[in-house]
This record gives sequence, structure tokens and C-alpha cells, in this order.
Amino acid sequence: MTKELWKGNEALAEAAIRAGVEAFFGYPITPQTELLEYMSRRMVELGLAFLQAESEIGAINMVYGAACAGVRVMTSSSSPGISLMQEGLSYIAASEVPVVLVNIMRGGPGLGNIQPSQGDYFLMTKTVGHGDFHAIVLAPSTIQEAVDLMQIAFDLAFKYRTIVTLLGDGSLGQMMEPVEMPPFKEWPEKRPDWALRGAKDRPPRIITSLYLGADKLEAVNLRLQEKLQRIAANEVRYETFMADDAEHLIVAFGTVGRIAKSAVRQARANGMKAGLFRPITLWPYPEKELDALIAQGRVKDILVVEMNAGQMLEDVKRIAAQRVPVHFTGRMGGVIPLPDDILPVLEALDASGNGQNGHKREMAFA
Amino acid sequence: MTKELWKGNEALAEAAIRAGVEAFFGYPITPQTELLEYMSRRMVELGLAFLQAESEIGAINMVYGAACAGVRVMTSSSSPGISLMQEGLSYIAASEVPVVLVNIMRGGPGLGNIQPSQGDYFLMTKTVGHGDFHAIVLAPSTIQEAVDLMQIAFDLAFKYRTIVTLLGDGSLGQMMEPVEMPPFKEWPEKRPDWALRGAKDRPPRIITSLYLGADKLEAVNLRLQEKLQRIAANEVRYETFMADDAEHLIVAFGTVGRIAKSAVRQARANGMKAGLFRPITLWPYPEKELDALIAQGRVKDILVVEMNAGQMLEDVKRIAAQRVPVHFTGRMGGVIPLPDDILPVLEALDASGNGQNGHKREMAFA
Amino acid sequence: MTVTQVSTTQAKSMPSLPRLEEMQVVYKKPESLTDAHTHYCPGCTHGIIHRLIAEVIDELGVRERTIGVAPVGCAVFAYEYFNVDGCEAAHGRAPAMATGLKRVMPNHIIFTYQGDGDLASIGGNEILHAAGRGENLTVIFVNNAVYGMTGGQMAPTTPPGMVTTSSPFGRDIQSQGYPMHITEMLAIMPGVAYAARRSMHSVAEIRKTKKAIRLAFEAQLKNLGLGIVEILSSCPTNWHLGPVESLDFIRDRMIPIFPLGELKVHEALKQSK
Amino acid sequence: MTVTQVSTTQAKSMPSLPRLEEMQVVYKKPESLTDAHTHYCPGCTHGIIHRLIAEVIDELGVRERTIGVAPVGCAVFAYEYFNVDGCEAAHGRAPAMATGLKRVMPNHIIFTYQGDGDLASIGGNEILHAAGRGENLTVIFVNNAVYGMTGGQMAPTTPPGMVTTSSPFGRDIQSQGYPMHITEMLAIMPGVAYAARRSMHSVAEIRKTKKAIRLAFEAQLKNLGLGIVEILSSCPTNWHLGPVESLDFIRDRMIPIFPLGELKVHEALKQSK
Amino acid sequence: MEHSIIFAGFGGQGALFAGQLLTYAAADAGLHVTWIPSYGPEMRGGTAHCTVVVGDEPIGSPLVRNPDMVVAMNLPSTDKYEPLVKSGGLLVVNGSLVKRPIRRTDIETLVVPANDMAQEHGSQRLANVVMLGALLEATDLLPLEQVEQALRDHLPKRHYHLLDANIAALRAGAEFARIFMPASAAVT
Amino acid sequence: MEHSIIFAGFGGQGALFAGQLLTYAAADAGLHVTWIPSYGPEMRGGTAHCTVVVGDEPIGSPLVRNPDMVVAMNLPSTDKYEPLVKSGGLLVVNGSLVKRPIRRTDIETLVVPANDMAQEHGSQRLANVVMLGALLEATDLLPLEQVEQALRDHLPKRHYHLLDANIAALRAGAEFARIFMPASAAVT
Amino acid sequence: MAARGTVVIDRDRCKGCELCVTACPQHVLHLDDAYNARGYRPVRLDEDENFCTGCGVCAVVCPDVVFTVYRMPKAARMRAA
Amino acid sequence: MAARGTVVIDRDRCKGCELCVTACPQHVLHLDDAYNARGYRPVRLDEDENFCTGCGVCAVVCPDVVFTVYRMPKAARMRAA
Ligand SMILES: Cc1ncc(C[n+]2csc(CCOP(=O)(O)OP(=O)(O)O)c2C)c(N)n1
Ligand SMILES: Cc1ncc(C[n+]2csc(CCOP(=O)(O)OP(=O)(O)O)c2C)c(N)n1
Ligand code: SF4
Ligand code: SF4
Ligand code: SF4
Ligand code: SF4
Ligand code: SF4
Ligand code: SF4
Ligand SMILES: [Mg+2]
Ligand SMILES: [Mg+2]
Repeated sequence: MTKELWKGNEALAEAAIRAGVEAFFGYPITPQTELLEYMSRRMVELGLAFLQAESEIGAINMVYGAACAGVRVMTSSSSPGISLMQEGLSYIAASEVPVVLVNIMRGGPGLGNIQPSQGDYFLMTKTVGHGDFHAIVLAPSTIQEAVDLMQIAFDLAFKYRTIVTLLGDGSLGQMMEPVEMPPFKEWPEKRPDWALRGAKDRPPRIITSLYLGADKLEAVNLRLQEKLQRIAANEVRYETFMADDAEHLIVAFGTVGRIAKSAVRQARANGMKAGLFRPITLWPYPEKELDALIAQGRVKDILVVEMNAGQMLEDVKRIAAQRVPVHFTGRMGGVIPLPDDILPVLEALDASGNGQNGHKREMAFA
Repeated sequence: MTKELWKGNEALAEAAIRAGVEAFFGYPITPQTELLEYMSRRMVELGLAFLQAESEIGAINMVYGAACAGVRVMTSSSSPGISLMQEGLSYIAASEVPVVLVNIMRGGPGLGNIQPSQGDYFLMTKTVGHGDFHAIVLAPSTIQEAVDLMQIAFDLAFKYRTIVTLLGDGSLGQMMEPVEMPPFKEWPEKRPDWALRGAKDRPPRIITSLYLGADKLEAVNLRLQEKLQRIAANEVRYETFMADDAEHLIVAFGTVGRIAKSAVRQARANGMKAGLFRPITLWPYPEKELDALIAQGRVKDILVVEMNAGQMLEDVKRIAAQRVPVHFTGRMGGVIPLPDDILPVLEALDASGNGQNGHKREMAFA
Repeated sequence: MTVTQVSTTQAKSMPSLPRLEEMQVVYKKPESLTDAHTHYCPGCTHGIIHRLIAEVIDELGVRERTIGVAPVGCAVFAYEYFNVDGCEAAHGRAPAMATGLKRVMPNHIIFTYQGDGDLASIGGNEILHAAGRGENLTVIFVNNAVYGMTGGQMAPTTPPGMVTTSSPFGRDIQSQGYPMHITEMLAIMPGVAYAARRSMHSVAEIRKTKKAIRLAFEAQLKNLGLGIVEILSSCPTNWHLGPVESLDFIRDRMIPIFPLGELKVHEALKQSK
Repeated sequence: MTVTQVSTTQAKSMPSLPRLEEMQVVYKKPESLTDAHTHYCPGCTHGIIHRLIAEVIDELGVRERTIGVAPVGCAVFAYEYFNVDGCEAAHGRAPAMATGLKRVMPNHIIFTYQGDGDLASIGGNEILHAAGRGENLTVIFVNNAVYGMTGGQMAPTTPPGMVTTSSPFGRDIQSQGYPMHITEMLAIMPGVAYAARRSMHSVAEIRKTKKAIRLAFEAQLKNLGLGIVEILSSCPTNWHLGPVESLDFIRDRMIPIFPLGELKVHEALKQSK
Repeated sequence: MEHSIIFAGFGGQGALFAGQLLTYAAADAGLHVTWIPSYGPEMRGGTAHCTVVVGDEPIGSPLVRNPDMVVAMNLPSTDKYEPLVKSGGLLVVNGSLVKRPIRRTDIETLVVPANDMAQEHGSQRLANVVMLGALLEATDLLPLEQVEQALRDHLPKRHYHLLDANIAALRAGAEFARIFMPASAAVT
Repeated sequence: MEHSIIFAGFGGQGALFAGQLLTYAAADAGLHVTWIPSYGPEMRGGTAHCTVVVGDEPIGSPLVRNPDMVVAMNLPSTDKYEPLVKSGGLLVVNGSLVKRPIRRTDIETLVVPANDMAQEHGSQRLANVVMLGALLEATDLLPLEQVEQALRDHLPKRHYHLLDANIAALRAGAEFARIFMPASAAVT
Repeated sequence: MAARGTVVIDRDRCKGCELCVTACPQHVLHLDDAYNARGYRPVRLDEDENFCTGCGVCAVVCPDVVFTVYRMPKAARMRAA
Repeated sequence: MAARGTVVIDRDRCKGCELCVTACPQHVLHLDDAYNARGYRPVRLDEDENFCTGCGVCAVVCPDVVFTVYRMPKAARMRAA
């Protein structure tokens, strides 16, 4: 085992280097900045393209440009910066160029603070801009997992010509953990056949998102939707932990996913049949998998735990479809929900024989 | 009846004037531009504050500034412009200043085109920026309704210190219909007690969205969530049409809502028991009301129709909770779904005795 | 190009005249333009500017490694008219997109084509910083005093007093501000290798414009920094003037506000002139 | 202010000296500052600039109708230090927010306080257009050559060669661009009534800065247009220098790039000087 | 009943105004009505069209794929809309500019030499009202008088001196249709 | 087992590095471990802290509300964390800078004159390793040697000439704890 | 004077804007009465008193790249003269 | 020479940055050895050979508004002299 201690932001940066990133454009923002800072040294050393842009809008549009050249390009930011990238991301999605985006979420809304948060679940999963599209959203819960997911991010981005997001929070970005860095990845020399590299010995290529005729734009959208369905069918990832015989199923992602694991361990130690369902892809959401788990009939109730006011909760409720009650507990504003926050809720559920149906969002803020 | 013919965009502008708007900041974008153009004449004539901003980012931040003065202020744009406003909207929501926003949606993603679309349902209802918040989203289906909803928009915005959105599409903005304009509204002279008007004879006031301590920001978020729950409890609006005894329930909003009404009429004429549930507030969504309708047991299946790839569909499925199958049909890219698109689907459902459960999104693109 | 009909003269051409085959072609459509018919309004000088750019690309022999970045504005379809690889930027962001392209393909020739709403209004920050960084890019900045595509609203470049669809009482400098001189502002930056303002209103100026465009491309070829040519261009449709009167409008109403000339010429470009 | 301890001298003050009560107060904390202790690092000259602004507001007697717009940057909490109404803009957007405030309260005095990352980088377009429109606003532009708040990254104003956390090999003008002279660029706009660059590195310059700030506010009081004062300010923490050496850094490394002086003074302000 | 009509022509031909006139008249008659133009950069293509939907119940879609009636004022419009008219519908064509035969046989066609007739009333610019008059006569959408009143009420002030000429042209169009419309064509 | 330790002090006191050292040592020992600093503009407040969580199973939260142990290198940190230490936990205080008594009675307290001891080893800057040594001795988190090895492996190159002084200071801290730690305090 | 050059007009590209008509130093360009496929009256070369010199001015001002311009080679011109 | 003025120091506002110490023309300001409540060594007025003139320079350079500056009125100064 050749593990080294890595800070999350820097591990993500180095992981991207290993994964073959060729260009980085970004703008400083806490708690993501070390990623950019690491790149400002490492990419320059390696002769790769690094540029601190004038703003997140500059950054995402530089990314858009570089992506049109068929190059492996990425950017990273945190919540307010991601808001500013929405228009650019929508153009990128519509133009079907591959891009990797890291969002190290912080407390919101507005300027908020720089503490960990999962307040951008909706923003990232439902749409990252106007119009009909989704980015693939990967939500690691450890630095190792972040590093590993970064290794497939560019593959996915190029395979589907889509945006792939790594969604973490301030604690993932700022913490250090032992990590095993993967070797450098090999990539083919050849650029994809849609890339803009100059109209030499071939007709000009165009990358655009403009289709004035409604029929044309509908056709583009149908193709996009078809692609999204393919992704949904093939790229779902999730983890379960002691879920097989669980009566109380926690659903949580990212940092909260790992904390929930501790809570499950403690709950089991206290004699409760708790388990965890942790989506790793937030889009596409592991719908079938969660559905199947519920369908088995052992789960008596679900507890969604998030570092927000209850966003993934809506998806879980949709999937649970009132077959089992779905409860929620969460913290906001940069407060991390700890096992201490989760266990009492589990205990209450266990004691109540989960009589009540539906969503007890009040619990969230007990 | 003193109806006049009004173009949607101009009607919205005049309606805002009648509702007492005091300041407008905006940026041209088709199919919304006439709203700004109308204001450029009318507001100047009335001695109100009008400014064409340098961009949508400029516009929303000017709106933010004016709102801090406790003034009735609005902006309008269309999809790509709304994407650019996300950061500003998140600041506004967190700062709890009242703002009215019009989005006349166009085909996306990216530059797309300028035809009607409902592709921003997620963008508008799930979040209009990073962090946990929702704007109130009003979705008129006729110009008259747009005018009427504009009359309550500022009331809601000030009552809850929140963002109120009027969500239309290119056809609403561009079409003309007979409209009855309301009289000018009276407003109290006094500015709200949080408004920044100069620290004369009182301590300074601050409007901010920054709360460095996680506990403080959590408290702010709890207050925000509590407010959102109050809104959800009190401000739901919807319309039903021949829904009482409907077996096939169409759920549609905005322009598609009115088209669906025609489809329902035709379906009834053809002997089918069709009906319509039309949410007017998209956030808060009329959950209880739709739930109750389904709970009555007469509805055999639901057909969601949208001018997008199926966004509201997710909410309807969550509420339906597999009690009845939820089907979908829609058009994209600026194509309006006509009764001709809807009727065959209804007929198929009627014929099939709606055996199949679940979502037949394929139908969307037949 | 399919020549659909030869001029009537050819038929009745006098015997004393050499036939077409005997003549030399002194002007033909440049290779760097496609055959597509443009969607521009009759007499709109966007078309002339396109042609000049294409001629320069031909002359420099860089067509096969040139990439054009189209704006959001009337020139939104520019990528269909240039016979080079092309893409479509978000409104105002062409300089950022071009930066992305150039940074990963430093030996390619990247140009942006932007209107005054696009470059001077929403895209002010992107051009400012591309210039500040001295990006090796060529920027063609088409100043027609209005937002053409969206129906003639006021632009940052609109002359004082001019009536537009969003300044119905004429642009009031007190409340709507002064015409902006972006090119002058950019010219003071060391990252800018070439900056000029030219016009479409006369044959002589069209010729000078072409020279300026050429220098703005040469600046890039020599890695000297950003080259920008602001071009006063007509918008007959939104000015509610005929194409010919529109040229007078440029001369009489725009040039007094936007004086023509070279604002910055890098030393290394002076030889080429 | 609670005076927690009087200087040790008071105790052993010589009989020939008048007692405190007999003396005149020649300097005390301005009314336009609150009692709050700032969160700035020791020796950071943000604090001096705050004080100067407050003194000017006091002297002009406009405290009760002044509204301050804080930036995103180290001065993010400025609203807690000024004893006036205040609000917090999004990063770079203070001029737009201030425009909104001013347009609906034209008789109020609105000022923005912005760092160089805030104003010159992300917020370039907002300041450009506020200036272009000649908004009656006062803009205090604190140039400390880095992004202070986020830990010392390169800013558009970073001197060439300077090592920062995002230019670990020193700012390379070839790839990272040249220091930007925003104030010079703004000064050429007719909407700008007053523009100056001053510095915090010496007593004399601090005094001149105050005069400049005063003129930038007077421009607003007289509705002459935008007043902007760029102030070279220290960031001991991110420069990794002591507070006193930081002043030398301003003098030796910044002023050669950013020359001090008045760049634009509206005629109507010249009397007041 | 609900009827959809598309008016189409070159930019300056007044197709949009003809549609608005019908819309005003319908609204004043207490009917439900919507009018929607083509919009956006198509302006630069030089053609313009609008869709009017009139009915006695609230209008569903303001846009239609297959209109009941089309008023085509030039060749491109005729080319574009001839195939789209609903079977059994009506196509009114400006015969002054459209010299080609109409191929559809499942629709009624009325060819009106609108420019020539308009010229007789003083200006080719009146071709749009000539066409509208013909449409009204060929259908029972609205009584002619209702549209005459709408002209009086809604003709822009700067054109008010042309009111009489407009009304005369409108009537001429109706007159023409009365004579030349195949009997079967009273679509509505 | 899972243990959480907070190291806190003024900016220059090396609390973050002390935490990292422990983290490296734990990782090298094959344990699960996380380290997370305070971050952001608090740097300007002049204080810094980090949280280390060590365990033999994957770590859940890298942050804790009530740490098992706190190493407080100055007064503000002592003020802030004394109330937060988990009941039964351990508070290691830098007695050189913190002169006030510790009020909590449900926790163990170890007061180490770290600056003074560090000075004896050549520099006050070694106070952090003195404190770490004391912590290690007072608990059975990790053997001292593991941390010594971590020092050898991870001391930044530019400080490498101080390696011996660091190791000596670490040992001195442990020695001090061996003598002065109340017997009951072998928390873990 | 006789023609020293000529132009070939791509009739369907022309939008009848008359920029060339105004600019041609020889006044040999006029709009046709007939319309082209796109509904414009395209330009026509009409040499009555004046003759095209192949100066290329029309090509310079034309926004729609309608012209191909031909000029008699010097030698041929001599011959013709 | 005797003191013609003095300063009152708000000790807890001071961050010990020494800008005033360096700037004071009379060199009468020094950092205290003790720490203030915020952990800084605050400045102290120390008049040995030199005396405060109430010139206000310290107040001009202080980023933390630590000083209130007093000066002897002219009359009093005359009296004292
Ligand atoms: C974000 C965004 N805002 C607004 C628009 C609408 N829009 C399209 S083109 C344009 C202005 C174009 O004007 P200009 O750049 O001057 O180009 P021109 O058409 O005059 O050549 C605007 C505002 C848009 N597409 N995207
Ligand atoms: C949209 C957005 N992007 C980035 C940030 C992170 N951020 C906060 S302050 C800052 C830079 C501040 O630098 P400057 O304006 O120079 O002020 P200083 O701290 O130096 O006084 C940045 C990039 C943010 N809060 N929001
Ligand atoms: S609208 Fe104006 S700029 Fe656009 S194509 Fe027409 S004339 Fe040219
Ligand atoms: S980081 Fe720099 S600018 Fe910010 S407060 Fe500290 S010294 Fe001042
Ligand atoms: S080439 Fe010269 S002379 Fe001949 S048509 Fe053109 S402009 Fe006229
Ligand atoms: S300039 Fe070109 S488009 Fe215009 S009339 Fe002449 S040939 Fe036709
Ligand atoms: S007032 Fe002048 S002399 Fe007195 S302490 Fe301050 S700087 Fe020194
Ligand atoms: S300048 Fe102010 S903060 Fe600095 S040492 Fe002097 S009194 Fe203290
Ligand atoms: Mg323009
Ligand atoms: Mg700065």
C-alpha cells in the first residue's frame, strides 16, 4: 500500500493530472482554491495549459473553447461560482463538448459562508443552466473515492460528450486523508472527429448550440435526451452498507454518506437494524436500485440525511412512492450533521415502530 | 367590459406599472425584449427609474441594490439571461429583499432559439441559484392571467420578502389577446423598516447574505425555510377544468395548460372523460390539491404535458406515488404541443384501459 | 459559387473587347468564404467585413489552421459563412472562448467577430482581460451603434440623442450614459499589439479596414499580443435608412464621435505596413 | 469607544503640562465609524482607508444619507465598521448594486469599497459601465496587488515577477498578462468626474488620499459623475512582509508600475480643491 | 367553433396588420381571439407572418400547425403555406405576385390580384386590406362592417388620412370574392 | 476505536503541523485517519486549529463537535475548547501562555510549559512538538516512535536541520507527561 | 472609351442594396427590373456611354460577394486600344 | 522641550503593527511588553527625551483608530512656555 496523505483539493488536482487533464481554467474561491493553486504549479511544470481567469464566467467559457478543440479540460469552483457558470454550462451541454467540473460546495444561499454544505444538490442534479439537460454528477465521500472517480470523469465526458461534475463539499476539499494515487493514464494521440483543429483536408467543422428552426432544435433535444437515457441506463453508481437486512435505511451522499456509515455502525452496536444506501451518481440517480431495495419489503422506513434543507429527499420520496415513510434530518449553513444528530432520529423511528407516514421535515431542525 | 388587445410582453409591462413598480433594470433578449422596450418609454414618461443595464448580471445586481432601498423593482429576461442571474438571485433570496422577475422562456439549452419553451421548469422551481431556497413561481396561461398575477406579485414579494417570478414562454410574450387592465394600485408611502434609506435618527441597517459562523448561517437558513413553509401553506394556486369526474387527468401549466384545455374539450366531445389540473404556482406546487384529486379514486391515469423533456413530470410522479400511472408527452426546441399531439395519447390511454404503470417518456417524442 | 447568370454585357460585348477567357480575374470570392448566402439585410456592411476577413485569411495562407468564434448578435451565423472551423460563443464571451482555444492550440489562428452589444456591453470584462493578458488573438469589433439582432436597442456605442427602440426619446447621456470608446481604452494596455478604428462608409476606408484587419492577424502570427479592429458598420434596418444613406450616417453621425485611425501599432508590425 | 487605558504618560505627566481637560482634541475617531474592532490583519492599510472615508463623510455632513456597498474581499465586513447603512454586493458587482440604490434614491450618497480582485478582475464590466453611464457614485478601489481574502492569489494588479499562491513561479507576463491600469482606462470616459491614484505608504500620501476621497465624494454631491480613487494598499499577510516593510513594497514595487496622481478632475471640482 | 388564419407576406406588405385588424374586430365582436406574429431575427429574412385564432370559447394554442385559412401575399408565403392549409381549408393568394398555379385540390383557393386592385385604390400598400376583404367575404368569420369599424378604431393615427382608401380597398376585396369565389368555399 | 483530537493555537505556533504529524504517523501505522484545518478568512483572526480523527475503521466525520482531546496552545484556544472537550476527555494546555486555572472537573487536564521547554531546546517554535509529545504520552494513541519516524519522513526540507531538536522536544514533552500526568489520564 | 474590364454577377446572391450602383465610378451598374429567386432586384451591368474598367470598386463595396471582376491584361489592352 | 500635546491610546484596539511607532516624528511610541485582550502587544506613549507634540501623525497612519490626539491650545502653550 503506497498511501500518502493528501488534502482533498490537491488530491483532486493531482488525480486530474493523472487522469490526463490538458487544460485548466479557474478562479479562486474558498473552499476550493487549493485545487487551482496546485494546478498553477503542477500544470506549468508539466507544460500544460493553466490560466487563472478573470472570473468564473471567463473560466467556463475558456473551458468551452478548449473543449471545442477536443482537449481534456476542467475547471473547479464553489457554489456562487457555479451559479455564475450556468449559462456557459448550458452552452457546453447543448454543444456536446466534454468538460469536467468540480464543485466544492459551501454554505449558502448568497455569499453565505465557506463551511461545508450540500445546498447545491438541486442546482447540480436537476439542471446546471437553462434548458433540458443534466450533467453526470459524481459525489465522492472520501478523498480516495474522489481520486478514483476523477479517473473515470474524462472517460465519461468523452464517451458521452457531456459535462461530468465532481460534487464535494468544503470538508472534502479541506481535509487530508491517506490516498493511493493512480498511475498516469494513457490517452490516444488522435483528437475526436468533431474537434475544431483547423479545416485542413476536410470541410470546416462547426460547434454551436444555435438552431433557429424549432424542428431542428427539437431534433437536437431528442438526441440529447436519448443520450441522457443511455447514460441513465449505464452509468449509475451507488454503495450499500449493511442494507441487506436493514429496517431503517439511511439515504445520504458525499460527506454525509460517510458520516452516516459511522451512525449505522453505532446503531447496529445499539441493536438497531440500520443500513445505508449511498448514491454515488446523483445524476443519474440509482432509482431502480433504491426501488428494488424498498421492494424487497424489509425496509420499514427511510431516513434521508443531507447537509441542506432536504433536496435529495424529493427524489427519494418520488422513488419510495409512499411505500415506506420517508423521514429527513439535516443541518445547514455549514454545520455538518454528526452521528449524534442522526442516532436519536433513528432511535425515535425504532421506538415509534415507524407509525407515521410521510415526511417529518421538522426533525431536520430539532 | 373594457378589453383591449395587448401583446403579452407589453401587457406584463403595463400590468407592472399598474401594480406600482418603481424601478426596472433589464437587458434585451428575444422573446422578452418588448417588455423592456415598453418600459423604456412608459417609465421615463412617469418619472420612474428605468435603466438598460450592461448585461443580465448588471441588471440583477441593480435590482438587488434598488430592492435594498425598499422599492418595488423588477427585471425581465429569457432563459440564457436567467442563467446569468443565478448568483444575484441567490444573494437576493438570502438577503430577503423583495424582487419581481419575469422569465419569458425560449428554446434551449445553450443559445437554442427564440421559440416558446418550458425548459426552465427545474431552473425556476427547484432553485434559482446555489443554496437552499425557492422563489415563488407564478405560471400564467393567458395574458389576462399574467396581468392579474402581476397585480399580486409585488404584494407577495413584500409580504414574504422574497423573489416572485412570473414564468411565461415566448408565445405568451409575443401573442396578443384581449385584456382588461386593472386600475393603478395604491401603496403606502412608508418604506419597510428594513430598507436602507440612510441612518438618520436610528442605528445603521445592514443587508447582507454573509454569516461566517456556521451556527449563524444555519439560523438564517432555518428562518428562510420556515418562511418557505409558510408560503407553501398559504400561497398555492391552481385551476381545475372538468377534473371532478375525470378518468384521464392532464397536468399542464402555462401555455400548455390552455392548449390542454382545448384538448380536454375535444376529448370530452369524443366521449372521453378527460380533465385538467393546471398548477398556477409552480413553487409552491399544489401538492395537496393534486394528491386529493388522485385520492378520490376516479382518476385512472395522469398525462403530464410539457414544452420540455418532462420536468414537472418528476413532481407529479412524486405526488402520484404510483397510485395511478403517470404518462408524459411533450415537445421541445420551440415546438408547441398542440391538441393534435395530446389527443392521440389520450385515446391510446383510453383504449388501453391504462394497464401499464409508470412513465412512458417515449411517447413524448412520437 | 454557381454563377447563375452572366451580366447582360457579355452578350452584346463589342468585338473590340477581349472575351472573358482572355481577361484576368482581378477579383473573385475568397476561398475562406463558403458559398452560403448570408442572412444579413440588404446593404448591411457586416457582409463586407466578412469578405475582408476572408481575403486576409487567404492572403496569409492560414485558412487551414484558423478557427473563428462567432458572437451572439446579427453575426451569429458567421460560422456558416467562413470556410474555416468555427464555433458559437455565449453572448459577449467570445474572447474567453477564443482564449481557451488559443491556449490549447497556440499555433492556430483564432479570431473573434463581435458586435458592439456583444463586445462593449455584456462582454466588456472578457475583452478587457483578454487584452490585459495580451492573448494572441484577433478581434473584429463591429460597431453599428445598436443591438441589431434584437431589434435595434441602444448600445453602449449609440450616439447621444439617437432614437432606438430602448431610447425612444433619444439617448439621454444624463441617464443613459456616454458612447463608449472601448478601443481607446484597450489601446493603452501593453498586451494590445494592434488597435485601430476603421469604417465601412467609403471605398477608401474599406481598403484601409482590410489593411487593419491584416495587421491584427499579423500581430497574432507574430505572437505580439491582441489585435483589435473596431469597424464602424451600418445597420440600415434598425437605423431606418437606406443602405446608401446609412453610409452617410456613419460618416456624419458616428465618425465625429468615433474618430478613425490607428490607436496602437506594435513596433514589430511597423515593418509589415 | 471605550478608552480602556490612558497612556502611561498621563500618570507621570509633568507639572508644566496642562491636564487632558485643558487640551483640545485635535483627532478623535470619526462618527462615521462604529466602535467595532476590525478583522483586518495587523498593519493592513484597509483600516486607514476606512478611517479616511469616515472622516470625509463626517466633514461633508452626509452620514445620515450615505449608504456603503461592501465588496467580496477582505473588506467584506466593511458594513460593520462604517456607521452608515450598508449592504453586501456579490463579488465584483458593487457598482451595479450601487447603481440600483442611486437610481431610486438620487439624493443619497452611495459609495462602493472594492478590492482589486473585486473591481479589476471579476467586476471589470460593472465598473466600466457605471463609469460609462457617469453614475453619480463614489468608488474606493483598494489595490493591494493580490486577492487578500482567499489567501494571496495573483490579481490583475500583481506586479510582474511577483510570487503569489497562484503564480508560484512569479507572475509571468507572457502567460499571465500585464498589470492592469483600470483607473487610467476609466479616466478617459466622459462619465468619470474624478479619478486619482493615491497610496497608503506615507503620511503625506495618506493625507493626499483623503483629499482625493473628498473630491470623489464631492463629485457625487455635485452630480458630476463617477468619482474613483484607486489606493495602493498593503497586504502584509499575503506579501509575507511586516507592516512597515509592506509600505516599502508599495513604494518600491507598486508605485513604479502604478504612478500616483490625479488622472481626471472635473472643472467644477477644481474650485473645491 | 375555432378558426385559425395565417397571414403571410414580405416585410412591408402589411400581413401583420391585416391579422391585427381581424383580431381587433373579433375582440370587439366579443369573440375569443389570439394573434401571434413570427418574431425574432426572421425579420431579416424579409418575410413576416402572423397567426390569428378566433373562437367562441377560450383559445387554446395561439399557434397552429395546419391553419384553416391562409392569406399568402407573396410567392415564398404561398410556397410555404400551401402544403400546410388544413384539408378542406382556404388559401387566399395574391395573384398580382404569385403567378404559379396552386396544386392542392383538397382545399379551396381564391386568387386575388391584390396589388393591382390596391393600386386602383391609390397604393399597393392597400393590398393587405384587399386580401382581408376577400377572406371575410369568402368565409363567415366576421361581418365586413365589424372590420370596417376596427379600421376606424385602430388604424394608426399617422395613417388616418388613408382610412377611406382602406375601407374602399377592403370592400373591393370582398366584392371580388363575392364574384370569383367558388360557391363551395364558404369555409368556416 | 475512533479518537478525535483538536490542535489549536495562534497562527505561527504550528498547531496545524502538530496535527499533521500525528496524522502522518497514524496513516503510516495503517490506521484510518483524517485531518482538517480551520480555513478561510479566519486566518486573519490570527488563530488556527485542526481536527484529527484516528480510528481502526473508516472515519465518518472529519469534524467533531466534542473532541476527545484538545491541545490548546494559547489562551483563546483554551477559552474556546475547554467547554467542548468530551466529558472524560483530555485537555492539554500550554502553561507557558495560559495562566488561568482550568475549570472543568469532568475532564483530565495536563498543563505543559511548552514554550519554556521548547526554548530549552533552542526555539519557542518547538512548543507544538512538545505538546504533541505530551499528548502521546498521556494517551495510547500511537507509540512515540511512530511520530518520531513521521518527523523524519515529513518534516519540510527547509526545516530539516531542526530534525534533532524536534525529536528532542517531542521526547521532552513525553517525558514531562510521564512525570506530571495524573494516573487516571490515560484516556483513549 | 471601350471597356477594359468586366464583371460577372452572381445574380442570386445580390440583394439589390445599390451600394455598388452608387460606388461604381463608371456608373455602369443598375438594378434590374426583374426579381431574383430571393425576391430582390439584382444588379445588372449596363454599358451604354461608359464602360466597365474592371476597377473592382463594386467588388470592394458589395456586402454579398456578388462580383467576379475581370480586367484586360496590359498586353491585350494595348492590342485593343 | 516639553510636551505640547498627548495621545490617548485605546489599548484593546491596537494590533501592535508598529506603523505609528515608525511614523511618530518624536519617537515617543513603543510597543508595550504586555499583551492586550486580543493577544497583541499594544502601543504605549513613552516620553523620555522627546515629547508628544500632538502632531497627529500617529493617528494618520494607524489602521485601527487607536489614538485620540490632544494638543495644547495656543494660549495654554504660551503660558506653559
Ligand atoms: C445572455 C444573453 N443576453 C441577451 C441575448 C439577446 N441578444 C442577442 S444578440 C444581442 C445584441 C446584439 O447586438 P450586437 O452585439 O451589437 O450585434 P449586432 O446584432 O448589432 O451585429 C442580444 C442582446 C442573448 N442571446 N444572450
Ligand atoms: C463569485 C465569487 N467568486 C469568487 C469568490 C471568492 N473570493 C472572495 S474574495 C476574492 C478576492 C478578493 O480580492 P480583492 O478584491 O483584491 O480584495 P482583497 O481581499 O485583496 O482586499 C475572491 C476571489 C467569491 N466569493 N465569489
Ligand atoms: S439588423 Fe442591422 S446589423 Fe443586423 S443584418 Fe440587418 S442591417 Fe445588418
Ligand atoms: S489578508 Fe491582506 S488585505 Fe486582507 S486583511 Fe490581511 S493584510 Fe489586509
Ligand atoms: S469593376 Fe469598376 S467599373 Fe466595372 S462595374 Fe465594378 S465598379 Fe464599375
Ligand atoms: S452591392 Fe452587391 S448586393 Fe448590393 S446591389 Fe450591388 S451587387 Fe447587389
Ligand atoms: S501625536 Fe505626533 S508626537 Fe504625539 S505620539 Fe502621535 S505622532 Fe508622536
Ligand atoms: S498603528 Fe495603531 S494598531 Fe498599529 S501599533 Fe500603532 S496604535 Fe497599534
Ligand atoms: Mg451592434
Ligand atoms: Mg486585493
